[in-house]
Amino acid sequence: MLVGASQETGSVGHAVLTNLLREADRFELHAVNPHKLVIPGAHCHTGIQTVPPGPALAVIAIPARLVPDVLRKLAAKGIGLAVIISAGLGKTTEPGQEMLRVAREAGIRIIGPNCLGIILPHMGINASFASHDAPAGELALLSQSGAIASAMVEWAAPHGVGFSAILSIGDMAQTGFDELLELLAADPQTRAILIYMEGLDDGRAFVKAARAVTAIKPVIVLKAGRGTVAGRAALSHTGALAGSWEVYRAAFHEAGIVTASSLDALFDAAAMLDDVPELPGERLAIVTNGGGAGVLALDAMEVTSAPLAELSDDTVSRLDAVLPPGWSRANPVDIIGDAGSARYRAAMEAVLADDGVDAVLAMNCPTGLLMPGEAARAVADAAGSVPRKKPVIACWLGDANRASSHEVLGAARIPEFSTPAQAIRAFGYATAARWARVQILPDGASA
Amino acid sequence: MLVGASQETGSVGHAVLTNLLREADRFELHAVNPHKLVIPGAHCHTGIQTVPPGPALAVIAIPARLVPDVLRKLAAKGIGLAVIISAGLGKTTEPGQEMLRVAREAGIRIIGPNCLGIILPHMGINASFASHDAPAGELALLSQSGAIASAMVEWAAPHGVGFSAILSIGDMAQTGFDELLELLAADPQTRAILIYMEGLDDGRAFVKAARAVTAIKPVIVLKAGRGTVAGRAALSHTGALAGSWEVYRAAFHEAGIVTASSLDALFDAAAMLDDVPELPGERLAIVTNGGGAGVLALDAMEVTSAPLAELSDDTVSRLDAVLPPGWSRANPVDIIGDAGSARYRAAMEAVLADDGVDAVLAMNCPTGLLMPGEAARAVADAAGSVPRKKPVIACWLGDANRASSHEVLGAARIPEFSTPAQAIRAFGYATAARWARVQILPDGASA
Amino acid sequence: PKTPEPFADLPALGSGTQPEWLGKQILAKIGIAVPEGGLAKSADEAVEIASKVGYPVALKAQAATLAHKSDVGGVLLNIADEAALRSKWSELYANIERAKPGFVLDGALVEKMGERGVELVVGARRDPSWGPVLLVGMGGVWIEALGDVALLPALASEKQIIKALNGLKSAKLLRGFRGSPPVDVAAVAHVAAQVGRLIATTPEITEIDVNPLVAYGEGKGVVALDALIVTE
Amino acid sequence: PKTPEPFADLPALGSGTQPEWLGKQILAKIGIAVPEGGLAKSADEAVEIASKVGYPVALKAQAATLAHKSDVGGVLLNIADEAALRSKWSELYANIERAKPGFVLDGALVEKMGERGVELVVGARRDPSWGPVLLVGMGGVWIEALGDVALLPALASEKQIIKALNGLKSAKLLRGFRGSPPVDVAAVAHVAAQVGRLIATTPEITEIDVNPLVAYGEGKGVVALDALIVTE
Ligand SMILES: CC(C)(COP(=O)(O)OP(=O)(O)OC[C@H]1O[C@@H](n2cnc3c(N)ncnc32)[C@H](O)[C@@H]1OP(=O)(O)O)[C@@H](O)C(=O)NCCC(=O)NCCS
Ligand SMILES: CC(C)(COP(=O)(O)OP(=O)(O)OC[C@H]1O[C@@H](n2cnc3c(N)ncnc32)[C@H](O)[C@@H]1OP(=O)(O)O)[C@@H](O)C(=O)NCCC(=O)NCCS
Ligand SMILES: [Ca+2]
Ligand SMILES: [Ca+2]
Repeated sequence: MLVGASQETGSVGHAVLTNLLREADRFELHAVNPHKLVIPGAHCHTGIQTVPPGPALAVIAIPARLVPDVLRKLAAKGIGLAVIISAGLGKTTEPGQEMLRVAREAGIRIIGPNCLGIILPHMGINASFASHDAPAGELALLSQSGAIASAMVEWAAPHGVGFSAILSIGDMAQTGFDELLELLAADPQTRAILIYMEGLDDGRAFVKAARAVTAIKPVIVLKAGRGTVAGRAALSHTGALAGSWEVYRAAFHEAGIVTASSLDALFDAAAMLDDVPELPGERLAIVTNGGGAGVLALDAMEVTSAPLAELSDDTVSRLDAVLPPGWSRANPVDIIGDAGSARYRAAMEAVLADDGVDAVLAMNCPTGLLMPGEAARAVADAAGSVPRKKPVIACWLGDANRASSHEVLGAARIPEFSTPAQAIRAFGYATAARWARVQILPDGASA
Repeated sequence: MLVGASQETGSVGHAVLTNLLREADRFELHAVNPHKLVIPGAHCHTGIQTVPPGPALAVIAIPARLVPDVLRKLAAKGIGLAVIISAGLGKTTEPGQEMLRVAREAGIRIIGPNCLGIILPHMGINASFASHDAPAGELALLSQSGAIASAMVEWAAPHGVGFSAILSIGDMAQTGFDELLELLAADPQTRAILIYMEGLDDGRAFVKAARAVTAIKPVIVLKAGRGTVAGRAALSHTGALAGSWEVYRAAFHEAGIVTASSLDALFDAAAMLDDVPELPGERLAIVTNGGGAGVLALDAMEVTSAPLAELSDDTVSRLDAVLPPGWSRANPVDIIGDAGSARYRAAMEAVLADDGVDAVLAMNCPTGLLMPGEAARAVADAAGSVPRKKPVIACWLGDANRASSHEVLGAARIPEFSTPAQAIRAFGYATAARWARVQILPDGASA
Repeated sequence: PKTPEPFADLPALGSGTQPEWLGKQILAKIGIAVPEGGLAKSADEAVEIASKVGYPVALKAQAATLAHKSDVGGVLLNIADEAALRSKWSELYANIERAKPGFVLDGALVEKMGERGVELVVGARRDPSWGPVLLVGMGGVWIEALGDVALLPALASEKQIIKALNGLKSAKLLRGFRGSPPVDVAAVAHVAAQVGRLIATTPEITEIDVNPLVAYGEGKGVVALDALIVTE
Repeated sequence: PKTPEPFADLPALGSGTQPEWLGKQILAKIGIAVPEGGLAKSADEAVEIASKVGYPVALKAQAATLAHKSDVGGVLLNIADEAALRSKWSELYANIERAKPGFVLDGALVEKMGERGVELVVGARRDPSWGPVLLVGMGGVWIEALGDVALLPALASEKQIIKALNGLKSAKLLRGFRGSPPVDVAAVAHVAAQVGRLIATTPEITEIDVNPLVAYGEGKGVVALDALIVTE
């Protein structure tokens, strides 16, 4: 049910309505507005009274002062969950306090207020005013900023990344990270969780909830507002720790949560986890048709703790047979700029077969000799030829280049990046998530 | 003239030929191959002998052992510059030494060998086997790796970045960075220079040449192979400094060259310098329709030295008049998620008019309320309404979002980025280039 | 894990900042080594203590409200014998009187001078949002110059604390650097764990600072050279 | 800028690693302060030097091929009087004999003990690709633990060197930290500039290391506690 549905383009109520209508054949959509609307695909009501009992979820996009009264009416209909988009319902405001009181009495769970809404792609529900729809997939996003959630939605589709849930949690008046993390932990459609966080009221509760999740699913957080210089605030005899980045970092570490350093980094982590939620190990082999790209990947590896795989003698001999003489004979494997499909595939297969290799980064530098789509095909075929325990990561340099390989790699669930640093950073997050889980399990001695 | 032109698709000679043919109406193209070829748009020859005197440039893509003899014949035709794509002509090889001898005797300048070729977009010359053409513009690229040059070409077009020259310099058997830097310094079409470097033989000569350039044009370098841990190698009593990243860093600093930390960073710098080769100052104002994006920009600013502009009381009053009550009343200026075109434009104009502001970062988070193209239009109009001394930088979050604004922003020469960290990093490079120049000029006491 | 038992038999604490000597009594009570010595109220008492612990000694002015003692000449080190001690006793009181006319001291702490070692810091705070938090890091001027610290939950295990210490930027210095033996990291971790337990189980304590904590070679332990405890 | 004049009247240098005493003679010649003292070939000579410079003194075994003297007991510090000096002289020779039987020393350097200060390092190398390069950084164990150094062209101006010093990670320590006065950065820069000029104008020198260079408060200068010069 949408309270505040509107047909005025450019209004929030209209944007939410449009998003909800897109797949309204999959559920019953009731649109409430004091004026008599006619909306194909929705049941229109001039008041909540006439909505038949049944809807589990209400989305509210009306002026703040009207929200408490509407909540009261929703309670009468047995609504269990209300997503409140409206702003102006802060904890210190009158309508904000009234809203909480009504919700408490009626047993309604509130998401928001002051949020973008929620998107549950597997159920066809887009109860938000995001400008695009989110593809279905296995990542969940919890965001304290509607703008960042919306940016993530925009970014996802062209990058072949899909979601199980996008939850814009706004002011968190009632439902916070901890509760939603528990929900997502139990959700079988969610394999990894991304968080955009600005601040927490109850740090301990968050850590407790997060520890339970990270033991079974990777959680990556982007914390905004890290300005406070490390340690300084924590050391001053007066300053509370609450706002200091150091204390968040320590908490994330304790909870087994991996920290992304920027939105770019969160995007990279998302692209990786979308296809490779779990790594079997950390020894990375690199296969590249450009030496320079290989060196840049090594430079980027300086900052991850992941070790470069060492190729077995056997693998080196196998590669000797398929590569031109004078190749590097070590990891990174430079298959030389004039490599064609066959050489790509043969080299990838040899490296993937090595027991000392846990994952392979396949890189392609554009040349006028081999279509990047063909290189992608060769890499995807090689990846498909081994049991799918060894993740392959693709770095197709240059955007035009990547776009043309997108379909092949996406279908093979090979995560794609367009620079060495992005690919290595993403791999680093996957290894960090793996470590976080390993660490959180054996040592239960901490609070 | 192309020696080794070929019609066999997938061969280097064919790729170069295809690139050269694209604008062959702008010059006379002679294609040499022992077999009799028929190529519309080119004059075909079975030997160099029949090529009429005149061509200034020869591109060579034939097996290494044949190169010296071809050079000798080119000398007879009065060729001054040979771009040698062929590999296998290293300093220690027989044909490599012979090549140098012939070139020296005949007074031929060699670019390469073992390179991708060169592209001079303003002259319509693409004498390379890159997979795409490079748009004309004002950036020059010197690359020691053909693969990276080629990736840069791919990346450039969709990002609205153009080049005055792309020079893949390969083994640098004869012509090194120093000579080419001097050339580019004098080239009026080049306003900024990008370098991808793997290593140098003569560091001092490079520094000397670079100092002369950086005094007039920004130079940004990406140095690959920075593995050697800082200081360590430099301190050991045995190790030469040559390979150490520390010594390169010191040299770049001395030469007024700005260092990019990754290929991503070089791309960001390129996008910035393409439209804004020079900053009038460093005080940055931020206008955003999403608070979260503003906070992330501030987080990113922690690592640049650029100061956040302080808005004058006047500007704050002007903004009071156009923004909803409760806006931040300080930089970053959060114009709130429901901002329309008019509010964007009014806020941008007010901030641009502030004397305490040197540059403005305009950010747009996607919402279902305002088309990103409209926001771009408003920002471009505001930028156009002030004397073009104050650069505007755009950060349009989400790729779909950015793509839709690309045309408007590109036409207004507003550099575009898709995340706060990218935009701030790019601004940081521009300020660093500005500082490098300021520093290099007054203090002439150094070597 | 469940909160451990509070420490038994701790000295009673007043409200606010505790003087160093009392802070050290509490540390000693929970098994953290402090320099041998005690609080003297007169030069005679000081000489008595010094003759027990042995020269050279340090002399440190004591009062709960006296912050930054060394800035006002309230810390005198390396006192070699009784004569020197008596003269330094007067000097100390004169220094305080000059810097803060009329200020009344509890007395002065007389302590045996310790050996040089690696300086670390261990601290704990009670935070409104995060609860008790433990801090370990490099001490001395480095802690502020480099901010080289790690935060942990107050009830972190000694194993976790060792891991945090090994993750410090200057962890190399703990591993036996340039001929000096590896630092007794286990002893540092034990002190930190005790400090964590102290704040977690003593609700009236809001802050603990052990800075510097001087650490010696493996098996040689650590000594808390200064101690600050703040209560509600 | 053009290369400056070479320094005049430098002592002649043999080939290879130069002993510390000779390195220090050269530093002194180009205006870099070294501890007062000199090379003694016998205990009597040592006593004579010590009585001139004043006790306490340091005693350091000398030979061009003796690297890492302190590892073999070749450095004895804080010697208080003549008796102690004579006994330490024998101890020093015994230490070397034990560690390297049959090894012949040039003698031992007798030097007045200096005051504590902030330890820095100044070095220079001649590199095949880059030519002479100058290095300044924090000294002591920190230089290796943190690698906190900056490289400069050998003929960098003192202004440039000061900027490089201020850009070090631990530059805070140079600015007068926690009550200690700001370090005499100008004096450090002067030493570095002289070292740079020395390598740039003396083709046979391939390497210079001044480590530690001890720096005092502003206007109080610096002293080179150790010096290593290597020639072709
Ligand atoms: C919720 C909000 C968008 C409503 O603003 P608005 O659209 O200007 O308000 P309106 O008064 O036009 O009300 C919205 C619609 O609800 C309808 N409405 C009003 N009261 C209603 C009620 N009790 N039941 C149902 N509908 C009602 C209105 O008629 C209107 O529809 P219409 O335009 O078709 O007539 C606004 O108050 C707000 O909070 N904006 C900020 C949202 C935000 O930024 N959230 C955080 C993002 S991260
Ligand atoms: C230069 C190079 C590409 C040639 O390889 P190739 O195409 O296998 O060699 P070919 O023998 O087929 O010669 C190339 C063409 O030149 C022609 N040719 C040979 N000798 C010639 C001569 N003296 N004059 C003119 N053309 C000649 C050949 O006939 C052939 O054309 P065709 O295929 O139409 O008959 C190869 O030797 C090489 O160096 N490859 C590496 C390039 C590289 O990686 N550079 C660095 C990138 S960053
Ligand atoms: Ca994917
Ligand atoms: Ca552009």
